[in-house]
Amino acid sequence: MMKLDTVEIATNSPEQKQPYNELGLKDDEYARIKEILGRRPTSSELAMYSVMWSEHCSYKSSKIHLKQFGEKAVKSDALLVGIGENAGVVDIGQGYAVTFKIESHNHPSFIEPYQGAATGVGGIVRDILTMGARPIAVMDPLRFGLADAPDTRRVLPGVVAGIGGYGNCLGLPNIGGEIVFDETYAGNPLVNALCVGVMKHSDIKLAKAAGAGNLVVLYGAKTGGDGIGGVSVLASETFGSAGPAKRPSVQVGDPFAEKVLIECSLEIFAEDLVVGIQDLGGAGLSCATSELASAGTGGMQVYLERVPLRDDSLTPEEILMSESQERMCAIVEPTKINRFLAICKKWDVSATVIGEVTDGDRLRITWNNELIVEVPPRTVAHEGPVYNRPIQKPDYQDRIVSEKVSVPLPTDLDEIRSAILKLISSPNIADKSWVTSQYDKYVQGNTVLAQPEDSGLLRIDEVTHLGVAVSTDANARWSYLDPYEGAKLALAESCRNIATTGAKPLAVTNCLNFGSPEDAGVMWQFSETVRGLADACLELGLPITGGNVSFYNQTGAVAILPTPIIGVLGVIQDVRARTPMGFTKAGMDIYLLGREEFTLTGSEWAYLHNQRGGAAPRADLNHEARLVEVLLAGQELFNSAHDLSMGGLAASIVEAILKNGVGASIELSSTSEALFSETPGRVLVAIDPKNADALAKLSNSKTINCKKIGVTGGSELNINNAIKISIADLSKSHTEVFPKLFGNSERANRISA
Amino acid sequence: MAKIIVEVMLKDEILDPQGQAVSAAMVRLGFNFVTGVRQGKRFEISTASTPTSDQVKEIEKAAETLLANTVIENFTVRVEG
Amino acid sequence: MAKIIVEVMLKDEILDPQGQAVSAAMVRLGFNFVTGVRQGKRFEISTASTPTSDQVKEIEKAAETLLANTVIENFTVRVEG
Amino acid sequence: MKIGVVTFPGSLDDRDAARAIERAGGQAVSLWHNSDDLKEVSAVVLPGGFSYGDYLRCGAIASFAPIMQSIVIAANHGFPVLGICNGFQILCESHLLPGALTRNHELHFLCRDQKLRIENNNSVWTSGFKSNQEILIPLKNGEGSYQCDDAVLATLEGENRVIARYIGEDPNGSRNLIAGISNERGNVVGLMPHPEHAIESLTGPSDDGLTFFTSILHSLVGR
Ligand SMILES: Nc1ncnc2c1ncn2[C@@H]1O[C@H](COP(=O)(O)OP(=O)(O)O)[C@@H](O)[C@H]1O
Ligand SMILES: [Mg+2]
Repeated sequence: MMKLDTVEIATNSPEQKQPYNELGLKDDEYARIKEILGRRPTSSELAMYSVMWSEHCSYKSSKIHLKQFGEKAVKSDALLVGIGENAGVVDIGQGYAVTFKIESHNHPSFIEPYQGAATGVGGIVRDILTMGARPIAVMDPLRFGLADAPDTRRVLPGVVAGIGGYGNCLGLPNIGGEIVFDETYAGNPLVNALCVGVMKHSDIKLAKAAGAGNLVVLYGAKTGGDGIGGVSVLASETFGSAGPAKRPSVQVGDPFAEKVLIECSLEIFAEDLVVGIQDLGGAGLSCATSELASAGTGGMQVYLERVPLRDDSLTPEEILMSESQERMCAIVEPTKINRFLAICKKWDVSATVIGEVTDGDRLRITWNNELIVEVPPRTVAHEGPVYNRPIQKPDYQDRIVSEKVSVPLPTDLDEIRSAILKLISSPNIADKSWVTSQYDKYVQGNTVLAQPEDSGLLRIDEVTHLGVAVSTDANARWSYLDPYEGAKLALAESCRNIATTGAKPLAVTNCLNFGSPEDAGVMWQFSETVRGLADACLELGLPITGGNVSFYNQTGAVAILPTPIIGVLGVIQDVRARTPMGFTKAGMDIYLLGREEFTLTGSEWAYLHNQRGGAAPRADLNHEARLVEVLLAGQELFNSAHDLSMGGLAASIVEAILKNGVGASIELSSTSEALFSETPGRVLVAIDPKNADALAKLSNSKTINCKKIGVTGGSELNINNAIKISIADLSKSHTEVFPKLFGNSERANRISA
Repeated sequence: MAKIIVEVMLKDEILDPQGQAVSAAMVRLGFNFVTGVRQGKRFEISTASTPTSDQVKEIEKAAETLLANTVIENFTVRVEG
Repeated sequence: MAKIIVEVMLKDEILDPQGQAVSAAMVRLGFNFVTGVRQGKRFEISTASTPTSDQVKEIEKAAETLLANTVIENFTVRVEG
Repeated sequence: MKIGVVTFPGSLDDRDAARAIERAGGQAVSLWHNSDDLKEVSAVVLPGGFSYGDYLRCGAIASFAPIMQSIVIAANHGFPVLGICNGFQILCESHLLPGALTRNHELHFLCRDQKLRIENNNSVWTSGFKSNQEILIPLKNGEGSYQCDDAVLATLEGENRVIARYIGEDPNGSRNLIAGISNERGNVVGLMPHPEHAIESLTGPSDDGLTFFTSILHSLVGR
């Protein structure tokens, strides 16, 4: 075993070589650590700095761009806790606060789909819990390589089983998500997970270690060798570099332990027993101790040998870096520690006092009385390197944008008929219930809307019927053509999805998935995306409450499509007034609200013809805001409402028909254009004919186009009385795709119980 | 009839929540001498006739690709009975 | 260190969908000589010192009451290693 | 009328079950797994969830909890018990009900709105249903396939102890499409689908599930 490297030894052996490169630190970063400390770091300090200064934890490439979210932001009274804490918190009225956030677990999910996805859910749920909130739902925006690629058959079923396996066991309803296929995600699937939590204003908790003499308590699972180097190796550098020998780089989740941890923590919060709290996620104890300490005065003493271990052979460095799941770190006043420990005991959760808050500004960690870490914690947690990476528009950009989209549009009746069936059986559009039926959407008894609705909608208060809606959206094809507009369009779509169900958009979170930041073209995509999102939030008057950046989603020179996943949270005063997506009964008039241009760029129809070029549509946020107003003001007029997005009118109307098996007859001129165009900013609504005047007046007053296209009823989709497709045929094409592709994937089940 | 047995266990360094839960339950039920439990899988594979050594080799391949997830699990293959 | 091994398999007359799925997958993957697969559980139970025969008896009790559900499963207990 | 809802570590639908009891007009009393105190409730619901993570077999570890020892004794004297999903699994593991629940035949967790036919409306938990009434309530589980040997099956069918049966596409491979059964005396009922998630059409596919809870309250009052 290696000799313990103490502060004293480090001071006296400045010449000793250290493996900082292997740990992912660059020469100048190592030099800076030496400068901060006035000596070489001990091996434990080096471990801490290396994980905390990794891209994943330090945001070193993204920081200077993300600043815009704060700078441009509108002042919002709704924002109770903003960017920087574990998750932002928004006021939804009646004394309630809601917190929500998305996080990525992309790389781990490629290596081990089940556990990668499972621990992704576990991690974001702990973030939400850490704010003092009860987690109330999850969502899972996903991206995979081509649906029929062999590796997708390995990755997708495993990811889905992992998300379900973990989320179901926690008792969190899954209320929505996305599944999109594109070959650029083949070696880089995106597994983003969103969690929503609710609390009373007074319950908000912060990650802060204040008050000398207060105790540092580690509670939850024991610490093992899981994911050591996981942060720096898995999340920051391109694949291939191996972690330390014999240490699993894969973390295994224990959802039962997390469920108990949640209930135990909520009971602890209810009795007001903590001063500060932090979950252990990426970078484990290194992160938790340095962040807690730097949010206080900086002083903290940790006795590392007290950390309960699952594997006795772990070294202090490894204990500091371990990413074992289902652990939390709390700061507790000495007078409250007994009650704290008693609640842990009730839930059979192990809890250990591993240190205390001290005067001074140093985080000191000892190992059997030997000092192995003595650092200013802010330098670990917040003062990592900041890069202003080179940015350059890729040379292919102008070329692809200038490409003319020329796809064959079907003309005769039979062609249109089969084009519709082809479109709705494209894996991107096809029915996702093979996936979503593996997720519990009912647990907790407050799910008002869930997949396949436009947004998930939850009841918050059973007496007043207050509720929230959440939607996640991205359109990577548009982002690829124009990342600035793409980000705006994604935000607009997400807001529209919220308003479509009857809720008012209130706050935004995001998960920005990109290739390597060391590629100037990727950095251009990234910076344009951030600029677009910040501008769009400003224009729509919405605060960004937090988010996550995932870089290095890249195989060799091929980066994924720029994929900013935007999550919007909305509020609905009375959940009983929500608008569902499906036609509910015959005899309703069907209207199309919104923009009337013709756009095939980036559409599913173009994609099915291998065309990815063209000029992306421009977001018209003023129009989007007016459309949202129509949707909200007209809520009681709408029998159903469904957003138009991927697949255009063809996809939307089929989904509205299939939801409850209520057919429709519509009249279209330029039929193919009308069916397959993907112009943003449109919604399909059904109203009682007696409300026609009211709708016309409302949309007029907001200058939103409003055009009647047909009526509901019958057992088919009838277009111009010429093309007729029975509900049975629509249903078959739409629903048979996923079972055929993924129905026999035993591998996904290997690991689940 | 002889069968091929494949046993799949989580690698030692990998967390085994199932084994942990069983172990805790056993201690609660009074089996205090138990210090740990690991839970794995056991496959009994039947073949039409007594397995040949080639077939056992094939099953080793199957174990590696299908029955075990070698990222986190080890396996053994043997003929029994 | 010796361990107590408990193997639990579904009774023959009980449907084993996991085993069936594995069997079907193996045949699809070209292992045509496989005629059937049953999937069960394997527990490795560690004890502080070499298990005594009394302890093995106790584990038999544990297997009967906890580790196996004798309504649908059979089990075996043995010391290994 | 007090009805207990047991919380095991890993229980998930305990609050939903309590809500359903209150909605039906009863008083829900929370019972803790680690205590043998039934707190003078008149009936008990074992809720859905993943008790102890369901890591060994669903319901296996929970069946040894102190509260279960009290429930087994009481149930053998006619005390009404409803086990929903994980609760059903616990009842089988406790041998209050015969048979076992095993992995769904498709091997996936399955959450969907499920049609059932109430086959027996003589039990205290189903007396409010019309005979052969068809209902729609959520089904959500990974191990919901009811299995037992032929003799047990014959007894269950012969004694009219199948409480509810799946209609339409077989969700999980249960023998005779069994969704729920009762013990000989009819006081203990296990049901795989979730009536507590169908007490109002706002948050469930229907309000059909409420009848299980009004049934028990009426039965108790009528005693
Ligand atoms: N991975 C997933 N998890 C949960 N729900 C999903 C998932 N993928 C898709 N859904 C749901 O299916 C429905 C349709 O998805 P999508 O077509 O992407 O909607 P939209 O076009 O409104 O973004 C939505 O309700 C969405 O929430
Ligand atoms: Mg939508």
